[in-house]
Amino acid sequence: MKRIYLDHAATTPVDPEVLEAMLPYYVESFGNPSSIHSFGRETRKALDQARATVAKEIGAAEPSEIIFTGSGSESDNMAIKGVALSYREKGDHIITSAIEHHAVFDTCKFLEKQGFKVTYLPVNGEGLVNPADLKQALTDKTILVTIMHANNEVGTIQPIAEIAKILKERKILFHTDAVQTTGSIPVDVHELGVDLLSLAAHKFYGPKGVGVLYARKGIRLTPVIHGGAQERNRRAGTENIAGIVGLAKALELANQKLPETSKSLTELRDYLIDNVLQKFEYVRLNGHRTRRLPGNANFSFEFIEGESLLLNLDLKGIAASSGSACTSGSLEPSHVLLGMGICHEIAHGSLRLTLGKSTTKEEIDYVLEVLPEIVNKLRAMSPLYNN
Amino acid sequence: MKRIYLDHAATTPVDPEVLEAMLPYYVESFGNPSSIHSFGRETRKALDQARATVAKEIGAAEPSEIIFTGSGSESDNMAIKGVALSYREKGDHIITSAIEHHAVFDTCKFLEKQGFKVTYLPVNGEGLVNPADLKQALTDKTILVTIMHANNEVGTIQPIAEIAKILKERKILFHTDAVQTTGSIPVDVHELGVDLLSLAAHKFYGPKGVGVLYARKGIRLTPVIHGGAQERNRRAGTENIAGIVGLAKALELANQKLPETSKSLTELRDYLIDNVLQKFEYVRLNGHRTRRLPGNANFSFEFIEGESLLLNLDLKGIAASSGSACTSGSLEPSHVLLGMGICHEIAHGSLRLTLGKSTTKEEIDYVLEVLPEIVNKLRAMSPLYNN
Amino acid sequence: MYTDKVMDHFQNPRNVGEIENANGVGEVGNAVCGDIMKIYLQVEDNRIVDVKFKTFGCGAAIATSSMVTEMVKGKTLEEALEITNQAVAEALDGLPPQKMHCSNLAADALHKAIQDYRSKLAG
Ligand SMILES: Cc1ncc(COP(=O)(O)O)c(C=O)c1O
Ligand SMILES: Cc1ncc(COP(=O)(O)O)c(C=O)c1O
Ligand code: FES
Ligand code: FES
Repeated sequence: MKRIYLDHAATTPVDPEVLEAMLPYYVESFGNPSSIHSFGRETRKALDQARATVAKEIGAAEPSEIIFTGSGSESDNMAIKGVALSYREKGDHIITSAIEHHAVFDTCKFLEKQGFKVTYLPVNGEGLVNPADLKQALTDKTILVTIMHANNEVGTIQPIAEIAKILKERKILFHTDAVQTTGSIPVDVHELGVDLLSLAAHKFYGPKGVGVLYARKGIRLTPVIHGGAQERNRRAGTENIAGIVGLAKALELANQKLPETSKSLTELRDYLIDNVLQKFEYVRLNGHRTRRLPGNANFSFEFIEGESLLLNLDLKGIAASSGSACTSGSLEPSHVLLGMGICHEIAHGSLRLTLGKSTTKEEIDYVLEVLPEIVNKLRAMSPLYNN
Repeated sequence: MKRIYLDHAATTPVDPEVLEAMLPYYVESFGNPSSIHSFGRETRKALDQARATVAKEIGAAEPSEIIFTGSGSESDNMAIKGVALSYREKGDHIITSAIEHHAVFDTCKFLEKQGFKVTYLPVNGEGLVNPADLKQALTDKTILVTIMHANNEVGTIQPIAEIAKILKERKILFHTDAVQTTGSIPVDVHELGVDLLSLAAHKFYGPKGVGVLYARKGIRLTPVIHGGAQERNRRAGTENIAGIVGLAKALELANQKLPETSKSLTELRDYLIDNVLQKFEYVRLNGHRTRRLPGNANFSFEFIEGESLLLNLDLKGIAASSGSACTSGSLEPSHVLLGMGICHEIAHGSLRLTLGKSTTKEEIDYVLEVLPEIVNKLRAMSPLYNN
Repeated sequence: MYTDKVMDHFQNPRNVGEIENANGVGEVGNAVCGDIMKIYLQVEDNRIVDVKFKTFGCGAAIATSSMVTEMVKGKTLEEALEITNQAVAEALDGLPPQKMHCSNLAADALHKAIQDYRSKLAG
């Protein structure tokens, strides 16, 4: 059976060109970049180059503002804990949104246990934070605001630049989790106006296990991983050179092709959304109709449960995802959908289809072909469905 | 010029067989193991297998005791901070040694700032911790002891099992940093009697950017990286499948060949040590003569400084390392050598040669051939040398 | 890490050694921090006619010592006193930032040697 991958928000395959760039750094060029001998100088050079590339790609002022980490989650943890612990004498208040990724959300929960105060800003039905709410929430103890660039489930893109303006005036540090946006829509730290930004290679056809935290020059960051002097004393551990080279290469490639990929994905996505909304009764689109990631479509099918939908799609060769509790290992359905005011019942029936650069119209047509059958079958089985 | 790599304690090249095992997990088999569709189940299976392999190789009772991390440093941080934050209500005292790796040392320093009390046990001139000192340092507030299995600079192997016995009686958690020993000497958590153990793939011909923390079942660990439910809620972040598969494969291979590699390395090492001690005046071996890692030789050449020694060796194609301040970017020479009671002047002149599985007798002979010339030249230049 | 010029002076240091009856000797640094430099001067008619050095230290320490001896040979004492650590580093096409403070002491050693010569003269 041909398999159709529509879960690009979860992870992406490594681009063969990226893998090729990484390969020299396993067997042949393997030195520890902290070593002063020729083996070390070789990888040091690769590391410096990768850092310069990433800085340029996201519009950082200096390569030293780029910190390589082990994942998007680590970058988020480092930004939030790093600022919180370093600026505690200035204040103990952090602001975030109700629909952040768990890497931000759970870090905030942890900091609450350590005595920090956290405000979780509400979002509207389309997943948007209201900058006016943020303004109201600010206190003179606020040291950090962390709002994601775009949401991983519903794809809603937040008004980051607008929020940044408010915070710049008040000189409050601003972090954005750009794990979902990097490589998909333009990400430029200068244009966004953020002080800290997280990204992860595996979301844009780079390898898993490597991420970046951008931190504007002059920001103090208590390390999350203490130890050696790597990354200018901000993140200890022998550098994952192959991964870092892969991240830089993947980012370069993604940004090169971004305008055309973004355009064609948006078209395909809209085709999918329009058809689903037309084809089905009792279905809703989650998230904003237009302010959303090019590849993201998220629906709720009433009366059915997400996991059974996924399993049926999988049997037809279609890989998708859900905000359903059962797929996440927790008992609560997605805090994102609940945070957007969607009731439990409907949140349970959500289906996320995320398109990628290899997605074709034929694949979408196949989904549109098999989906009715599956939905009808599950609804026929549902005690909630009385048609 | 032929290059000779004698810095295996810093890092090792990836074994081609290991790389081969990793390759399917970049482009083809790339799913997120948390996804329930077929792409995810594929990598979930690889992840489970790798975990089972690692558990078996280090003698863990259950695969769930294996936590994959992004580096040896992260494993150390997680063990120490994880236990400290989870058991704070039981006590606030931690014991470590004076010659730990910075990933342990700096983590302890950080915890001191957070209000914990840390005892740094002294070591003798050969780098050995005295279990009697440990016994004396224990208080009823001691929640964790962390002593490295073998030191990365001088190779001294600590009496871990003996220490474990003392701690087991008192029910105090015991962590060992086995980053230098795994794959070089037998590492079995059961035989060592430890509760937590750190290791990193790149020290035994696996990839950089992946490590393991072993944590005995039932130990509570506050995460260092908060977020998703990966690694049973102990370490968030999409799993680095290729790296994890590589780690498991590398560990399997290293342990398979361990008895023969260890024997031949020990012979080569002794040949090197005996010849250097015989050939030079004013030279000393740092560390224990026999209780040391098979591949480790560490000398101090009086009257000369480590970096200039390294640079000269590098010009001859030999990659080595030093505990000299200048090579580490700090101003103090190695805290390990100072901690062993070696004076600054002599610590500055240290040279670490670490042999690996590809090291030949010809390579060692070449080192023995060029070393005298270099040492003589530098001594002739030295104001401290009056011969 | 190091420039070609640094590596050249490191590999082929100029003017290594001692001057037996030097009339000016200057020493800076200490073994604790890892750098000791000793400069020997032969001064005639207010002019440095010969200079030699001995150094315990890293690549940067050896290269700066060598470079300073080249820079001062034949110069008057006044001219020699104008040489700064910064000028030595520049003559080597620069040094890594972390080496600027701990190893870039050769001009200090030179100035000390000149002081030593002058105090002996006055003495
Ligand atoms: C004893 C010891 N512990 C911890 C580490 C840290 O490992 P990594 O650099 O992979 O984080 C190393 C190696 O650098 C080591 O030798
Ligand atoms: C918005 C967002 N933030 C953070 C992360 C965490 O990234 P990683 O799993 O690479 O740690 C993800 C993806 O999982 C994400 O979508
Ligand atoms: S519907 Fe069965 S666990 Fe959620
Ligand atoms: S000898 Fe240490 S910096 Fe020069």
